[in-house]
This record gives sequence, structure tokens and C-alpha cells, in this order.
Amino acid sequence: MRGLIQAKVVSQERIGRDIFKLTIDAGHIDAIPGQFINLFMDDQAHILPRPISVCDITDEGIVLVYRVAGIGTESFSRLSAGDEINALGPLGNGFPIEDISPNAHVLAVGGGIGIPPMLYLARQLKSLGIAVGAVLGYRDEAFLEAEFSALDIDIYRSSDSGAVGIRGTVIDAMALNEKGCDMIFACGPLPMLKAIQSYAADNAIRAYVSLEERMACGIGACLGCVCKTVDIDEHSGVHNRRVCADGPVFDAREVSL
Amino acid sequence: MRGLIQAKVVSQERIGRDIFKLTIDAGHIDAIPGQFINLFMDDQAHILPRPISVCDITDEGIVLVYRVAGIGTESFSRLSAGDEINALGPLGNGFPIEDISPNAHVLAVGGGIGIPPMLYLARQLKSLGIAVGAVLGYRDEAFLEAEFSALDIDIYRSSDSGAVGIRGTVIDAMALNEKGCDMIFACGPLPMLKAIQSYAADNAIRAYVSLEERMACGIGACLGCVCKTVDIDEHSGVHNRRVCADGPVFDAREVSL
Amino acid sequence: MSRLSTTFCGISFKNPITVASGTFASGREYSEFVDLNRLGAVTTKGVADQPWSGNPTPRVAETPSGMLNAIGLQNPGVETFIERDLAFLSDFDTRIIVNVCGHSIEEYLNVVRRLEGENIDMLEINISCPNVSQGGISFGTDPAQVELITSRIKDEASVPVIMKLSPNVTSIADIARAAEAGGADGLSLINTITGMKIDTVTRKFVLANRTGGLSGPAIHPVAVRMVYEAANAVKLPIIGMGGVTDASSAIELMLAGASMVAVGTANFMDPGVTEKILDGMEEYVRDNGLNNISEIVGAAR
Amino acid sequence: MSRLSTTFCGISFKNPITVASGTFASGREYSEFVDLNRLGAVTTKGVADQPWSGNPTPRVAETPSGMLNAIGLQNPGVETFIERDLAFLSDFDTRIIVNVCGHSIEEYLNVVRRLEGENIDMLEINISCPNVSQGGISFGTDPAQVELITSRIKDEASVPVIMKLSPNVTSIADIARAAEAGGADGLSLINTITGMKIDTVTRKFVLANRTGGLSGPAIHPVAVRMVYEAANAVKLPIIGMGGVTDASSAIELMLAGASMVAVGTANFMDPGVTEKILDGMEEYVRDNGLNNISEIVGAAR
Ligand SMILES: Cc1cc2nc3c(=O)[nH]c(=O)nc-3n(C[C@H](O)[C@H](O)[C@H](O)COP(=O)(O)OP(=O)(O)OC[C@H]3O[C@@H](n4cnc5c(N)ncnc54)[C@H](O)[C@@H]3O)c2cc1C
Ligand SMILES: Cc1cc2nc3c(=O)[nH]c(=O)nc-3n(C[C@H](O)[C@H](O)[C@H](O)COP(=O)(O)OP(=O)(O)OC[C@H]3O[C@@H](n4cnc5c(N)ncnc54)[C@H](O)[C@@H]3O)c2cc1C
Ligand SMILES: Cc1cc2nc3c(=O)[nH]c(=O)nc-3n(C[C@H](O)[C@H](O)[C@H](O)COP(=O)(O)O)c2cc1C
Ligand SMILES: Cc1cc2nc3c(=O)[nH]c(=O)nc-3n(C[C@H](O)[C@H](O)[C@H](O)COP(=O)(O)O)c2cc1C
Ligand code: FES
Ligand code: FES
Repeated sequence: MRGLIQAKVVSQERIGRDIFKLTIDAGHIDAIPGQFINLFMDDQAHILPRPISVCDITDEGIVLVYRVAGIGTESFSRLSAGDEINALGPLGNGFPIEDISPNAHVLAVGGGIGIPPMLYLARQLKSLGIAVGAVLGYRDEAFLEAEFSALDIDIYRSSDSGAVGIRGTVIDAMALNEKGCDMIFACGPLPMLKAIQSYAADNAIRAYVSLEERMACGIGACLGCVCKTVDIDEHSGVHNRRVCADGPVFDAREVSL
Repeated sequence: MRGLIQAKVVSQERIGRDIFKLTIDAGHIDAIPGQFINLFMDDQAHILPRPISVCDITDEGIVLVYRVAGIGTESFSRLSAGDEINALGPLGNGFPIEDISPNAHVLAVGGGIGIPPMLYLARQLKSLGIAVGAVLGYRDEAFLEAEFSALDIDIYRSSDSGAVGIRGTVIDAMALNEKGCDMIFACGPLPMLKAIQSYAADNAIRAYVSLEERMACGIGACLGCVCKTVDIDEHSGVHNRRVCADGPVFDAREVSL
Repeated sequence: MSRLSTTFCGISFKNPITVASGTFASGREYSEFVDLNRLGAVTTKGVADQPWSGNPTPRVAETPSGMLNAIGLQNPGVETFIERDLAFLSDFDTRIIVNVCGHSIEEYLNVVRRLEGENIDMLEINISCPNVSQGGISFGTDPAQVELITSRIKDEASVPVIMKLSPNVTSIADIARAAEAGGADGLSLINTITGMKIDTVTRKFVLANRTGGLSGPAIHPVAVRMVYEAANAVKLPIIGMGGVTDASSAIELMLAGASMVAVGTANFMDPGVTEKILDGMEEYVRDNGLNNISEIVGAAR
Repeated sequence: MSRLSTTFCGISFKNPITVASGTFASGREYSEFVDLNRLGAVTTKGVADQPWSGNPTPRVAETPSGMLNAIGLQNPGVETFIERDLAFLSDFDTRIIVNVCGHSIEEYLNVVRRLEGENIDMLEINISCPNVSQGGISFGTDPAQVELITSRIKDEASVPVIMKLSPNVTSIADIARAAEAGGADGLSLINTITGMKIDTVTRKFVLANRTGGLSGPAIHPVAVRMVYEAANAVKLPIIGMGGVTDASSAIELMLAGASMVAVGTANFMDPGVTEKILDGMEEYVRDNGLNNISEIVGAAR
């Protein structure tokens, strides 16, 4: 039976102005890139979980990279080695890396705090022998640079300010890739995902996008976190799918963003 | 202007099965014996303060001794040196030690978790040159023994089980005092205070009792913590006085227990 | 016989713990985290005669010791529910309470009729649904409507009918009496209290629906009071709910007058919470020398 | 002119922050912790024509992110209030809002009449008091009673009359409209939501009075919703309250439609909280480039 995991903080590091890298030991956990972990606050006043994507899995534990966005992430940023934190996961479906043909060329596109899950994704794709490049769109400050460099893959960077890579969006950065691609895996803010969705449609490339939605249960029971679908969804019987359980990764053709 | 004090934990020590001694540095604080400090939990789900009597004031800070009775005291018991805790105080009136005639003989009577404030009371009385003896009624386990012994005053002990001092109540232990007394200062459970009240009335001894009541504001504004008074109280206009602001110490003749 | 076993509306339950409708779907997702066989009953998400799309997102928001939801009763309709969800649940040794919603009395009756003969133990009628013929105001706030809808459903149902009351009323006792007058077999309360949250930076309503239902620990004291008032107003047995997170908060509702207790929002805080509550109840029964947990129903004094 | 200054019922206030009646007495105790001159107004504890003893203790209890109180409106009566409390407050440069209670319309009127000519700025009428002539049910839950008591008080009062509404009603909009029909100058809401707590070990009601009023952060979402509904139902200006603990929760009530905000239970969590809220509001006004805080009243969308 699965359950709430009392995880132990292995380490915490500030890797950007308001970005932190938290490694937790949650026992043996296998995750698919794109899956997420629900973190709970140690405070009975704040009852809902905070979903954070798996950024990496190392010998030390699960690596989670997050931006301080509010009271929950702020409280996580104060944790240090040895502290305990309740976690649930891994949750969600993850990117369909097992279904990719071995000679495909994949672009892993991350924007902002959608960058972290691209690290684990790219690493796993590479270990499956699949050609992968990373397209990373920052605001104005780079993070996880060493980790991405260590992957030894093609990386195309952009930023809003031009401080990192070219000035522009991830779509602009994708133009730097001259190797072409058959598949895009993307995570980032909604406008970026919309742009990926039309880019993929226009160029007849398959794309999978990882969505965000406010969550309560995180496991598909409360229907709090749905996204709109083009067709009637078999499970819901309506044009809704559950981001936490049916996603967070969706075929870009099936969702209305 | 007074305000919430961000106190620092100097030390915490377990001194009984479920009894802890917490020393906090709350800046320079002068307290009258019988006054209390409101401690706050670091948890937005638990919003009311926990009143704890001043057990002692040393060079290190304010000493508070408390029994784990619920979620608040349980959370305090997990604090250790260097942690922060919000505190308000000292609050309340305290025992009228300044009004005692220099040749009076005072008995400081503490029952259970009403024992700790008797330490500071006895020490202060002694330093004013007033003759004081302590009557301490335990459940079955002694605590603060060394601290009381160090005062070098007469001590009469009783316990429910007989494990400490004589088997019986503080009234029984008071009988061991052959020096007589002109004044009783008491803190402890309600049945004990009632017994003190009638003992004092029967023996025409003045007595002051420290009462407990559920509190919200702790400063006399919310009227949450009243006790019944024999006469109409001038402030309230009715037979009620505020335990937090007019007490917690009352002349035993003025309250209906 | 277990000391937690109980009887409610003439039906035996292995224990008084069920889940609050809409927080547990039909149990499939939570079956990875909870042994459904341990629960007294599974209460399923509100089901209508047709699929409902529910509200736009965001549908949930956190509030102090609570949350707001405006799911809008999304459900796949009674056909899919029977084929998929009832079929799934029938493999477990637990009672099945089906929560029903509708926009009109006719829609409720369609669901009730369609469920006739299916493997279900009780019906729980959610009367906080928007009543289209009354301009979207819920059925549950007007005693006359409550009595009417109760009696209409009772006419058609062959299993016990539990009316689920809304707390957004001046007198829960009046509503409880109306349900009793309509022939209800039991009551369940409380549904969520209507609330709202606004983002002070964007000045936007946090929920797309503007208002949502407040649930979780924050509302527990209101639930205890309303269960107490309802239990003192009528003779019907009550399923209490609202902010239950542990054995103690469940027991409080029973002391106030509830015969069974449903756990809702707490499932989101810990998916295994229902089993922990059951463990805590066993301990309570033992520590207090009770022969059966039902001895404490309405025992507060 | 400060960017927090505001006008309410034609009276100018240096800022929109006051305190919730009954949580701040008449300001004397809190004056050790707060510079009363900084507050827009002090709202005093409910005062009756005679001293009231209130309820037996325990009168307060903690609940998740909230508390219950059953003080029972203990007060020393209007004579002592005028002599002692009004005299004390008149030394400060802040507005004075006097909260009034009574068991009958006559008792309310006695207080209102006695306060005529005294140095007060507004009356706030607490209609959650037990109405003796109606069997102890509060005045505030029946629109007809609300309209009647409002108009009777308006007939006698020479300062603006704010009706303080109870949230324990099916439709806060109906009650707001009744107050408006009765001639109220403004509304204040919400009073506490009735709740209950039971000790599972002793099986006793934690409050001697059994039920108490729930206040604090737990009820904030309900307060926001009710302020929004009332603001959309009537043209009267509103003092919003319920669970305000910081500038953000105060601003939320203003975005929902409150022109002023009262801070209650939060004073118990930090006696200096009102000044911190004012600091936070100044920052908000600056950060958002507002000319005046009142620009945000009802601005949620
Ligand atoms: C599947 C998924 C994966 C995510 N992965 C990451 C990640 O790897 N790194 C990262 O920094 N952030 C990630 N997020 C966003 C992250 O969950 C929010 O930033 C975080 O919950 C904010 O919590 P808070 O308490 O700091 O903010 P508050 O605004 O105080 O949170 C209040 C409530 O709103 C919810 N909430 C607030 N923002 C969001 C949001 N953007 N999405 C969903 N719920 C939100 C919170 O969970 C909480 O319940 C992810 C979100 C989802 C849905
Ligand atoms: C003036 C005064 C002085 C006190 N001095 C001491 C002391 O020196 N050492 C000590 O161990 N205890 C003392 N107490 C009792 C102490 O305040 C309670 O044991 C403590 O508040 C319990 O909090 P909790 O969260 O652990 O228990 P819970 O039962 O979880 O508390 C729930 C709520 O009830 C209140 N409460 C519970 N028990 C009491 C009580 N007996 N009196 C008042 N409020 C209560 C809490 O403050 C809180 O608001 C004193 C009480 C008062 C009024
Ligand atoms: C996400 C969510 C969905 C809900 N859906 C329903 C529903 O479909 N039908 C219903 O009668 N009540 C529904 N409720 C109300 C709960 O069943 C319950 O009455 C309420 O949440 C109070 O209990 P709690 O505080 O334990 O959650 C829902 C509550 C939540 C939080
Ligand atoms: C201890 C206490 C006493 C109160 N006394 C009164 C009162 O005398 N008159 C009144 O109208 N409201 C009274 N109230 C209600 C508050 O004024 C306020 O409406 C309510 O507490 C909600 O605000 P809050 O959550 O900020 O406390 C009292 C509230 C508390 C907690
Ligand atoms: S968060 Fe509950 S269904 Fe997704
Ligand atoms: S606790 Fe508020 S008056 Fe004593």
C-alpha cells in the first residue's frame, strides 16, 4: 500500500535569486521524467500539498528545484539537512519516453521553473540512447547550468533579458537547433506551452506538454485540477482530464490551452 | 510601547516524566512572583497563547516550568537552545509581596504544576528578608528539588502517592509547619485552592490564591478569563474579575471558587 | 463482533467511518493508499443523470486550516458510474452510499430510478445543488423544498434515503425537521460553507467560480454545532462530517449526535487518514472501556 | 492628505482600520501595545443599558485557525462606559464607534438615548444579541426584525447607525437589504459563526455555554464572501471583519466591497497587529501606485 512518506532532507542549496535545490531521501523511489512529488507543509494551517516536479534522481535522493512563490515554497526554503518533510509521490504520468522510436530526435523544452524536470528527462532519454537536445528559456538568470552541461547534449538557451543565451523565447532558441526534431517534450508557463502547441501543429511535429493546475488530492479523486480536452475524455465523460492523474503530461493535440 | 517579544531559547531540560524546564531570553524583564508569560505556538493553526507562570528569573533569562498537557506544551517541549518563540509578558498582578509586614511568616503553597511559581516567590520573599516556608504537594514525582533546597528555607512536602514527603494533601503538609504563619500564598489545582480558602477562613489567616482560566488576550480586554467575585467588581460592574489582568492572584476572601 | 460495528438506518456497518462525497471519487484512486475493506462505507462522488462538466479552473484554493472548492459537481453521469464505479466497488467488502445530484427534482429522480436494483446500500441526496427552476438557489436552504424533494425521492427509492444538508442556513434544525417530515431515513451534514478568496496582487477571484465551498478543519466547530442541533431537533440518525482529521475530531461529532462520520478534506492531507482514524477509534473504545462505539452517540453533556 | 484616509458615512477617518467590538475592550488595555492615535477608529465592546454578567467560564476555546467565544456580552453598562471608557478614549485622536447590545428593542434604545450628546462618532448595533421577546433567538436572523430595530434606532440616533450583521443566516443579502430598508447608514459584518467544541476525554462541552462564536482566520473566506454579497445587494458602505490578521487579509475584504476593516481575534495573536496592518497597507498603496486606498473598494473582478 502506498502512503505519505516521511522524507528526510539530504541537502538544500540556493541556486538562484529565489530558486532552491532540495534533495530529499524518500526511500527507494523510481520516477518517470515529468512526474511530480507533493510536498506538505509542517503546519496545520496550510493543508494542501505543493506539487514539485522531479528534477533528478541521484544516489542521494530525489532532487527538487523550486522557485519561492508563496508561503509553502518559502517554508521549504528554510529546511536544512536532517529536517523531515511529508511527501507523496511520485505522482502523475510523466513523459512517454518508453514509446519513442530509438532513432527519434527529441527536444526537451523548459521555460522558467519548467526547466528542472527537463534535466531528468534529458538524462533518461540519453540513457535510453535517444538523441536529445535541450532548449532552456530563462527570465534573466541561469540555474542548473553545470547539471545540464554535464549531460553533454546540445543546449540552446534564451532569456527574456538576453542575459542568458539569445534574447527571446524558447521558440526563438529552438530555431538555433539545426538538427531538426521529431518530438518536443515541454514544461513551462502557459504562454510558452501554447506557443509550442501551435509550433508543433504548424510543423507537424508531435509534442507533449506538462501542465500546471491547482491541486488538492493529487491522485485523481477530487477533480480539482482538470484541463480542457478537445475530445470527450473517456474517464470524465466530459471535455476534462485530470492534470494530476491523467497528466501532468498531455499530447499537445488533445488539450485546449 | 510593549509588544510581542521574539524570545530565544537558552536551554530546555526535562525535569520530570512530563515536566520541562525552559529558559528563554526575552531581553530585560522584571517580573513579580505570580506573574505569567504568554507563549505562542509557531503554527498558524493554533492561535491562542499558552500562559505559563514565571518560575524563576536568572542571569540566563526567564525560567518556565510546565507540564505537557496538550498540543501547545507538547510543541514547546520540542524546542531547544537557539530556537525562537514568541512571548508576551510578564502579565498579571503577581503576589503582593511588597505589602507584607517585615516580621510576617509566609507559607508559599504549591500544588502540582503550581509549584514552579513558588520558587521565584520564595526567593523574592527571602531577599526581602521575610520569613518564608514552602509547602509543596506533588502527584508522585518530585521536581525542582535542588532549586528549592538551594533556597535554604523550611520545606514541607506531600504527595498523592506518598512517594515524596508525607502521603496526603498540602493541607496535611502544612500541619508539619510548627512555626505558624500569617499569610498563605498559593498556586495549584482548584480543589487545593478551595481547601486553602477554607483553611485560611477557619484559621483567620490571610491568603492569596493564583487562579487558572482559559485565556485569549491575556491583558484584560476580551473578558474571556473571568472568575466569580463575592462583591461587585468595580471594573466589570458585575461579580466578575479578569484572571489575566486583575489576577491571576486574588485575595482568597474576594473570590468564589 | 467488533466494538466499532454499528447499525445505521437498519443496515449494519463494520464501523462508523465513511468518506465524504466528492473527496474520494469512487474509491479507485484511494484504493492504492487505503484498504477499502476496512471502511464502514464508501460514499461516492455526486452523480447526475447525465455527465456534468463542472466549473472552469482554478477550482480549489487553500484557506487557513481549510480549503475552498468549486468543482461544480463534475461527474460522468449515472450510466458510466454504474458500469465502471459500482462494478469496481462491488469487489470490496464495504457498504456503498451513492451521493446524488441534480438541477431539478426530475433529474434527481432519474438517477434514483436508474440506480434501482443496483448493488447499493443507501442514497445520500445532495440538496446543495443549484436548483434551476428556482434561479440556481440550492434546494437545501428552503424547508418546503427540502420536504418536497425528500418525499418525492422516498416515493421511488427502495434503499434508505439520507438527506445531505447545507450549513448555509439560518436554522439547521428547521431544515432537519423538513427532511424528517418528508420521510428521510437519515441526515448527513455538513456540506461546505460558502466562501470566497481574492488575490490581492491581481485583484482577481482565486476561484474561477468566484465562490466555493469551505471545508477542512476550519469548519469543524460549525459541523459539531450543527450535528448537535440537528440531533436535538429530529429522531433521524446522522452521518456527521466537516473537518474531521483524526479519531478525536470524529469522536467529537459522535458525541454531538452523529452515528456515523465521514472524512473528506483530510484525505487530501494524508491519503491514508481513514485507516489511522479507525486505529484511533479502536484505541478510544479500548481506553474508555466501551462495549461499542455507538455508546457515545449524543453523549456530550 | 494620507493615502489611507477615507470617508465612511460622511465622516472622515485617518485610515480604514478599526478593531472588532469585544476584542479590544475600550482600548485602554491595548494602549500599552498600540498607539491608539494611529487607528482609524476604536470600536468598543458591546454596551447595554445595565451591567451584564455574561456567561460562566470557560468562555473561550481554541479551534483550528480560530477560536470560540461565549463571553455572553459581559459589560459594565452604559453609565460606567461613558464615565470611564469614553472619557479615556476622548484623549486620543481617533474616531469612536460604540457597539450597542440589548435583549429588547427598548434596551437598545435606552443605550442609544443615553449616548445622545456624548463624544461618539458612530453607533454599531449588534443584532446578534439574544432577543428575549423572541425566545432568545437573535434579532439578526429575521429580515423583518432587522428592519424594525434599524428604523427604531434611526429614529432616535443623531450619529450614523451601522448595523452589525450575523453570518448565521441563509441569505446575508436579504438581511442587508432589510437593514437598508430600515434606514441604516452602513453595515458591518461578519459577527461570529456559531460553533461548538466537545472534549472527547471528559465528554463535556468545552464552553460552559455549549455553543460559542467562531472567529479568527478560519472564518475569513466566509467573511469575504458575505461582504461581497452584501456589497452587491445594497448601496450602504460596509465595515468588513472576520479573520483579518495582516494587510493582505484586510485588503481582501476591501476588494470584496468593504470600505473599512475591523481587526478582532488577531489582536490576541499579536497585540501590536493593527499597526503592522497599517504599515502593510501603506506599502500596498505605494507598491500599487494608488492615490487612495479607497480605490480598491469592491475592485475584485
Ligand atoms: C505538476 C506540477 C509541477 C510543478 N513543479 C514545480 C517545480 O518543479 N518547481 C516549482 O518551483 N514549482 C512547480 N510547480 C508549481 C508549484 O506547485 C507552486 O509554485 C507551489 O505550489 C506554490 O506554493 P506556495 O505555497 O509557495 O504558493 P502559494 O501561492 O502560497 O500557494 C497557495 C496554494 O496555491 C497552490 N499553487 C500556487 N501556485 C501554484 C501553481 N503554479 N501550480 C499549482 N498550484 C499552485 C499551492 O499548491 C497552494 O495550494 C508545479 C506545479 C504543478 C501543478
Ligand atoms: C495564569 C496561568 C499560569 C499558568 N502557569 C502554568 C505553569 O507555570 N506551568 C504549567 O505547566 N501550566 C501552567 N498553566 C496552565 C497552562 O497554561 C496550560 O497547561 C496550557 O495552556 C495547556 O496548553 P496545551 O496547548 O498544552 O493544551 P491544550 O489542552 O491543547 O490547550 C488548548 C487550549 O486550552 C488552553 N488551556 C488548556 N489547559 C489550560 C489551563 N489549565 N489553563 C488555562 N488554559 C488552558 C490553552 O492555553 C489553549 O488555548 C497556567 C495557566 C494559567 C492561566
Ligand atoms: C473537492 C470536494 C468535492 C466535493 N464534492 C461533493 C459532492 O459531489 N457531493 C456532496 O454532497 N458533497 C461534496 N463535497 C462536500 C463534502 O462531502 C463534505 O460535506 C465537506 O467537504 C465537509 O467535510 P470535510 O471538511 O471533511 O471535507 C465536496 C467537498 C470537497 C472538498
Ligand atoms: C472575545 C470576543 C468578544 C466579542 N464581543 C463582541 C461584542 O461585544 N459585540 C459584537 O458586536 N461583536 C463581538 N465579537 C465579534 C467580533 O467583533 C467580530 O465580529 C468577530 O470576532 C469576527 O472578527 P475576527 O475574526 O477578526 O475576530 C466578539 C468577538 C470575540 C472573539
Ligand atoms: S488534484 Fe484531485 S483530481 Fe487532481
Ligand atoms: S484573557 Fe482576555 S480578559 Fe483575560
